[in-house]
Amino acid sequence: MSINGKPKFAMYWAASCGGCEIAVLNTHEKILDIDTNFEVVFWPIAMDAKYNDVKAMEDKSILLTLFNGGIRNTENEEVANLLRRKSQILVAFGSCASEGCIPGLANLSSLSDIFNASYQSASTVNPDNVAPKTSVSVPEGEIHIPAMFPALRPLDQVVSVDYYMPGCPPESHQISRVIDLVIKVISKEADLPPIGSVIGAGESTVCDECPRHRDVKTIKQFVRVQDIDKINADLCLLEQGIPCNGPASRSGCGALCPKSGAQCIGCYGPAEGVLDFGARMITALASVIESNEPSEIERILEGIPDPVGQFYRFNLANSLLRTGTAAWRNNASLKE
Amino acid sequence: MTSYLFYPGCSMETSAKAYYESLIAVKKTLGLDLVEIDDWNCCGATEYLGINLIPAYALISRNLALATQQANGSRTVVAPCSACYLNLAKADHYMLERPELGEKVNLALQAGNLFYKPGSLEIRHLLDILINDVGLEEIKSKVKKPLRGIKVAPYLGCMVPRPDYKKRWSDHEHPDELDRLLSALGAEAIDFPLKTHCCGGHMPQISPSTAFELIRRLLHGADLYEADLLVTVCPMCQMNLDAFQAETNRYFHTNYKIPIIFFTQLMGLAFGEDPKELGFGRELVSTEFALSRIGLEIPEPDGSKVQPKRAKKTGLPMPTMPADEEAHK
Amino acid sequence: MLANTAPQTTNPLSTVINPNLRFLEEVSGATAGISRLEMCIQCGTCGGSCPSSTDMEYTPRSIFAMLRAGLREEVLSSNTPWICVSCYHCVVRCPQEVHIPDVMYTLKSMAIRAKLYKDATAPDFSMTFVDMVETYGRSFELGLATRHYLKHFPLRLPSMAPMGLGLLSKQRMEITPHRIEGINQLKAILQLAKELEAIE
Amino acid sequence: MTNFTTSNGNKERIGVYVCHCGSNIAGTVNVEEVAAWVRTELEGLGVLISRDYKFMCSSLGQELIQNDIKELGLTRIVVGACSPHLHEQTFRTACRRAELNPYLCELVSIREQISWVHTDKDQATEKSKAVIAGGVYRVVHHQPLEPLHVPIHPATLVVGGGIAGIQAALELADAGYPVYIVEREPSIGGHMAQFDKTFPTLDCAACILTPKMVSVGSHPNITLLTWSEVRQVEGYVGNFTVTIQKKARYVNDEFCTGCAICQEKCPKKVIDEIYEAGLGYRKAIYTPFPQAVPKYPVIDRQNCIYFQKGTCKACEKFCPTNAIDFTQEDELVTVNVGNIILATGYDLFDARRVSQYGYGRLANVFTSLEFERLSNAAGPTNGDIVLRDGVTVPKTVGIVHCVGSRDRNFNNYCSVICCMQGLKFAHIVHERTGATVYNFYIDMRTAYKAYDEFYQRVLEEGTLFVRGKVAEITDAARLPGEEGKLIIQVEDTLAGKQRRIPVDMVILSSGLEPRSDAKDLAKLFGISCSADGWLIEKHPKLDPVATMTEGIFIAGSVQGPKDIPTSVAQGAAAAARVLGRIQQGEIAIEPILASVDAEKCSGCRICNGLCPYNAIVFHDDRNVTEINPALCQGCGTCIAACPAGAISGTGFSDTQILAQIDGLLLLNAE
Amino acid sequence: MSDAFEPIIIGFTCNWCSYRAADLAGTARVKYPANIRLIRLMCSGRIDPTFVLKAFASGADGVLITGCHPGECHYIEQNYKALRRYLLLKRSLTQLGIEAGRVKLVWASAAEGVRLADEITKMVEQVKTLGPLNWPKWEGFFDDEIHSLVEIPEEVSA
Ligand SMILES: Cc1cc2nc3c(=O)[nH]c(=O)nc-3n(C[C@H](O)[C@H](O)[C@H](O)COP(=O)(O)OP(=O)(O)OC[C@H]3O[C@@H](n4cnc5c(N)ncnc54)[C@H](O)[C@@H]3O)c2cc1C
Ligand SMILES: Cc1cc2nc3c(=O)[nH]c(=O)nc-3n(C[C@H](O)[C@H](O)[C@H](O)COP(=O)(O)OP(=O)(O)OC[C@H]3O[C@@H](n4cnc5c(N)ncnc54)[C@H](O)[C@@H]3O)c2cc1C
Ligand code: SF4
Ligand code: SF4
Ligand code: SF4
Ligand code: SF4
Ligand code: SF4
Ligand code: SF4
Ligand code: SF4
Ligand code: SF4
Repeated sequence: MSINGKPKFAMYWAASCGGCEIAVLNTHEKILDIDTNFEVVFWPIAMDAKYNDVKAMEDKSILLTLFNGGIRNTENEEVANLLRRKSQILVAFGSCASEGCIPGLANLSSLSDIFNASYQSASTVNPDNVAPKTSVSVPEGEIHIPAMFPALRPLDQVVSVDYYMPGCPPESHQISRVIDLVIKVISKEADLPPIGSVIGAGESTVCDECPRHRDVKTIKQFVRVQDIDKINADLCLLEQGIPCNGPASRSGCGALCPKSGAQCIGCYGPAEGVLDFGARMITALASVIESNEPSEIERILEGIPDPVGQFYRFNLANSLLRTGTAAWRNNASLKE
Repeated sequence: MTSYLFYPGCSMETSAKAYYESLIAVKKTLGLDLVEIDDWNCCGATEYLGINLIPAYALISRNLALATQQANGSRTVVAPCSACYLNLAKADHYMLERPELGEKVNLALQAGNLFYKPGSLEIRHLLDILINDVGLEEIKSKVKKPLRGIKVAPYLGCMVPRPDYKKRWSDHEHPDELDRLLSALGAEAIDFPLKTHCCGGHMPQISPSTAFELIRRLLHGADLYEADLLVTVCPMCQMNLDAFQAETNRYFHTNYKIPIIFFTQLMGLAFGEDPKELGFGRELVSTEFALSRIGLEIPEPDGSKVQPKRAKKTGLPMPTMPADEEAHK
Repeated sequence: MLANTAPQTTNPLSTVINPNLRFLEEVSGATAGISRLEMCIQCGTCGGSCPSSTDMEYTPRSIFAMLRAGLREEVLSSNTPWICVSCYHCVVRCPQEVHIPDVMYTLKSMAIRAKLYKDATAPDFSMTFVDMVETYGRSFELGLATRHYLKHFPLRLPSMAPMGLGLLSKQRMEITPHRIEGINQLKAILQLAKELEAIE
Repeated sequence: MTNFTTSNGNKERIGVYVCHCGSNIAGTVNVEEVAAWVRTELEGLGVLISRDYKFMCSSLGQELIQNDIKELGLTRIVVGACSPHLHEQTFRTACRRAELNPYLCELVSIREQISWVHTDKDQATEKSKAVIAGGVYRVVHHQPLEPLHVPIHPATLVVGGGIAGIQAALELADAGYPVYIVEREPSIGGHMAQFDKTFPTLDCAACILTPKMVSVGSHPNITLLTWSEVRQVEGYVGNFTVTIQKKARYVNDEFCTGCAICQEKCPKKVIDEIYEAGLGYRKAIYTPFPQAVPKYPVIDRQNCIYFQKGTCKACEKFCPTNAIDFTQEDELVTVNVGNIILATGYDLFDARRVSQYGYGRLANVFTSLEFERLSNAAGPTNGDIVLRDGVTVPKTVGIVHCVGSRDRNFNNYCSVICCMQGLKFAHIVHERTGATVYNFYIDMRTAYKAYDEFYQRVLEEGTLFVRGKVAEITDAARLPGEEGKLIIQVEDTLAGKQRRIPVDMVILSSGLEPRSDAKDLAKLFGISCSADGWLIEKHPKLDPVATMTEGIFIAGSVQGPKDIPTSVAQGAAAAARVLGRIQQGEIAIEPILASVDAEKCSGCRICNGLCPYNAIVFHDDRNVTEINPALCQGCGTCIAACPAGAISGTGFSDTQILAQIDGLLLLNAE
Repeated sequence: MSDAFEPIIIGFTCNWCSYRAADLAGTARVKYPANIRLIRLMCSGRIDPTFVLKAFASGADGVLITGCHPGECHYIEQNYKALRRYLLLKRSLTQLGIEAGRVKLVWASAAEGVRLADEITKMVEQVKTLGPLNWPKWEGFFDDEIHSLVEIPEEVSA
């Protein structure tokens, strides 16, 4: 155990944007509670630590690990396995670790597409066609760089996860609540929720927290929020034709987006018990389209030019299909 | 000013010059902007279709392809000739209905570096534009010399109201568009039962007896209804009833003298244009007598010319027609 | 197949006994749009509506019955399609939405190919017209009329002269044809179209 | 965020029974192999026993299941046999006998959907394994359910007082049960009341209809609500609450004696578009016809001079009993009924739409209903068949069949009655005027008893038949002898020639069309219309008067074009179906229902507009949605639409279906 | 992969029309390929895109959705909701790379056994030409053996 007897805390950042780490810092003075109550043993963004240090720890010696980011390469996978071994409580922290999030949208493309886009497209200045390799020989010897997987996986598709904390990133007030909870558990004032639970979020959907007025829904037209002249400030956005993901998204954020006039894009993930977030939104929005004419319905659907982006923005990697065909077809052919 | 792509068709330059001239004269007044399709070709009339399918449709579609290139915002092609209108509309319709046809035609068009996407243009007849885009109110407001005193048989012929792929006309058999236009000009439009019957088409060249009979029916009808004048929207109708009237008379030993002119010519008169500018005089059956009726200042007290009410009768009521219902609103 | 084993016969009824039962499909397939020919219920609306059916050897309806019976020669040699004036009365009234005039066009082109028409007036007229169009890109009425009337109605010429003159003097006929600029482009298109038509 | 898993361990004890159905199944499926495979491969899911048997539905087969349930303590049953539509009830009942909840049994079809439609034995056997695996995966998630029992209110509502509605009402009332008739017009009678004679027997319509109308008017069990319309229908089979709008008649029926003085004195003449088919007049205060039931007149507000201009009241002045009451107002009445019969009939096709026939333009073109009135002794001409001028008797008459029917430009279907009706007219014209009569037809449709005999009779009378659909009717004379006539242009298809036949009068046998408001009616009562607009019966052959909505029946020409004999038969049949219900006292309905988990519902209101039965209600105060189980028919649409997954359904839950998918694909999952 | 690819198609039917059509095909002994496996729902309105995705994810090569004809739904108009969902689902599936030919919506009345059989046959043929969907078995998919091969794609470094 630790020198001062404080439980150990770790936080790690795999394939993600870093927003989750900022969110933790954004808890302001709450961050001090972590320092007061925990010994931070591993947190690459905040302290200097080496993988070997962690490897050297005893198994299960870390009490709480907040793991953010999805598993995109061999390094992510290795650290996920390592932290799982060393931690008592492993939390998939934020949307990427829980369900793949934006990095998971890359599962619509094959690796070569991804590399081409990164190193070859007009947005990249790369006159010499430099591209990363898994290994490079330098005078000092061979350097290895982690290899990419054909698709991104959320954390629980690689190791078992104890709790999920959704949000892109999780809202600071929710992080604070979770920290409070863990502290209470340590001091035996509270019990841990059942393994596999979602923590730091609500049980209902964003609509539940959304103050906008709703009527029976019928949709004659979908529009982008930026294409509307004047948004009715009090009326449900969906009823104004703006495809809002609030109805299927887990509550917890306090309906941040619709409150400020933008549609919910679903960063808190699917509501409790929902198997496939995208499917639920597809069925819900399509059901209330006001037309029985195939051609008219198609016309209305033109208002959703990118259905997968609309409905699977955060959860493609955790959806029933988990990828688009591009991601695996390409690699399957490589295999042959 | 809305701009339209204009497909004149071969006869506007020759046999139907009067149509062309009068159209030029009235389009100013109506503020119509007609942009002629560059280097258009013949639509094949009813002849090409009976010889080769793909070439016929390729011939027609070259015009559509040229029109798209020139489109420049406007999607509407206007044709003043019924046969041209129908051929263009039909090519568009069938290439949509049977995509294989569209594909083959486009393959052929490739030989000329052209392409036409079926359904991308709207093909409309000139009369449709005047009634539905310009509008009768607008036309009425431009009338300087109402054509009071002349009885006109509105005559559309076949290919404008039929088959009417886009359901633009009030009826296939008895459309009232031309009647309403004539009334707006102040003329008396008789309820001409043969208004969409056939003028004989190309039959004068193929089976003259057939053609003469069809021409005779129309002349007889117009005569029976005491029309001073037939008014048409189609070069072929005008040609058949005008140029072949004498031959028909000879064939049947009749002596009809019923002039037939284009509706645009009457519009021009009502707008106060000079008859010379309107192509008058090009017809073979003289309009002199008919026109003298308008020339005459008919001294008539206001209101004397009201339509007689349906005779107050002991008989049985007639069913009301949708048009009546409209009038009652 | 029965057809193969059936003995050759000189029986005049042989065409009836051994008809070309795929004829209807053939005609339908060669027609622009979807012909719906097989849907005809023989109601006679077309024949009743047709302004020129009294001059036809068979009414359009009869033609469709004969098509169904596979009487290829009789159909293609009849004057019916040539007498059709394309008035479209039948097609808007037909209760089964059969594309009658378009079928007539198909029959004309098949008759020309099979050289089965009896009277050459109409086919000649069409072909002369098409010739003009293919050469100039526009129709040329004077050339057409002279060529056509000289060949088919020489006797009508005297009585037509005043009309012709009238049209000329009123400048309703051009003495010289108008040729479009893109005539070579048009020719190339039509050439390819003809090849495509031939493939089938 | 875990993926769905199907197995719930070995908690359940499942029995699987595979039927040979003689050789029906066993001929194509290796049933022994299937049963053995299930036993070994699905043991992990709790399959305890798996048997095959010659005839599972036989009493021996059922006993086999019952014994296994009792002896082995089975908790779930899967039977692989014929279609659930055939024997689901059989096996459920067997389970109930063995004291197992019947809904814990799943029947999968390996006959209709495998052995009868496939030929390759290996493929059929593999597929049988798959669908039975689907059944086993699914049955694990079944819940014990109980059917719902609904008591049946003994009263019945009949909407529409034509001959079909009259017949239905009388059957029910005679059996001793209360009936309400709602009729939109001032009198019952429907179309039949307009006719003079009826084919094929040529009975006088009034003679056979009036007595029935009188019985309706005086029947102690019948409440007649004419000049009324249904506005709202709530509730469900056994207990509907119906709100009816009784339009103000402005005549007090307690005082009115039906003496008709008011109608005589009323100065306002109106063309009667309904009863006289536009061919005659009525007054602003009127009963449609002298034998009307009820006998009290109504004032038609739109045409009454007093209502429009403020003065007149002639009727009031002359009424001997002071029955006129200008202060009456529309009234809403509510009735409770157990069943509803819809018998609202048809509309005549509007012949103006076939413009080449000139109806409305050419004076002497008449519609069939106009002709009925013209030939009716009580009609506007007292039965004289004359032209529109009111005096000239026609010398030639043309009767045109199939107007607006059998025509893709209008209605595709055959209107059934119009051939016979055209023949009837030919006979009447011939008999009364001696005129030459032509009938123009495509096919002569005289099916049913004594109909073709009638055709023979009309042939014998000398009517001229021309086989050909009339192309056009015109007054444009072309040939000598045509002037002043109507010319019927037609191809005589038997002669192969076009003909022009000049006549004095044309009668158009217009087709029958669904009522213009049929779709609204269907919506109001929660049933459906075919694409043509006729109300849809439950089964076109075997259940022609029931609908897919429990407790709602249809009768007469509201279901499709029909003659009087069939309309009457349907009226009686609908009444018989209702009587059966009433006598049972209650009805069991499948407990397949949707319900909302209020905890999960966020009140997004996506589902609110989706239920055609208005079973979904939103509670504004609590911001949640609820489903009324009495109204829900269990279609599952709302379940599939709820984005929050807050709605669940019995019988077809998500878990059941997802598990079944896994089962079906089990064989391919390796 | 064997030459004779036999696709598996999951078909959803409604209780009133299309399931009865399937029954009728049986009673009429109409033959169609054994590749289809039907699931009975009460109504096509019960169709949840989740079911379709689940079928694909669990190994189906195609999904057939059936219901009563428009205007003839047993539940009045719920088949239109199926139609709306189908159209949006299909757009989404195409974006995910699942060919449009793998999902199909067919209306079949209880009387249209032959037609349903015909549609099934056509669908099976169509999916055969599309080949197996081969959705990856997620577990083995990330084996070392595979991803060691997935280094930098050729065309990038070239
Ligand atoms: C010209 C003609 C001649 C015919 N001759 C014969 C014949 O000789 N022999 C024969 O067997 N058949 C004949 N028929 C067919 C016959 O008319 C029908 O079979 C019969 O009338 C059908 O009766 P019904 O009760 O179903 O409908 P209808 O007679 O149409 O009665 C329906 C009733 O419902 C009422 N109603 C409608 N909507 C509502 C509503 N929303 N609320 C309340 N009430 C409503 C109507 O006012 C009407 O009273 C003929 C038909 C026509 C058109
Ligand atoms: C070839 C053919 C094909 C048909 N196809 C169709 C179709 O596709 N669709 C359709 O709608 N209709 C069809 N029909 C019509 C259909 O058969 C009848 O409408 C229907 O069967 C009539 O049923 P039913 O009960 O009145 O008479 P039946 O089916 O004749 O039944 C009468 C029963 O009474 C019994 N019986 C007779 N006399 C006595 C007695 N004295 N004592 C005791 N029992 C007795 C008989 O044995 C029999 O079982 C078809 C008819 C034929 C001939
Ligand atoms: S705006 Fe969005 S979150 Fe708010 S009620 Fe509407 S759908 Fe729900
Ligand atoms: S409203 Fe939606 S997108 Fe916005 S923060 Fe909340 S869950 Fe995320
Ligand atoms: S009108 Fe139509 S259905 Fe009638 S005979 Fe002619 S083609 Fe056939
Ligand atoms: S289009 Fe031809 S066949 Fe048809 S009615 Fe006119 S002339 Fe006769
Ligand atoms: S309201 Fe009066 S006048 Fe009229 S029928 Fe009744 S009692 Fe007679
Ligand atoms: S019953 Fe006779 S007239 Fe009426 S639609 Fe049928 S065939 Fe035509
Ligand atoms: S769709 Fe679901 S969450 Fe929305 S109101 Fe209905 S039951 Fe509630
Ligand atoms: S399951 Fe169907 S019937 Fe029941 S409430 Fe939902 S939508 Fe209505």
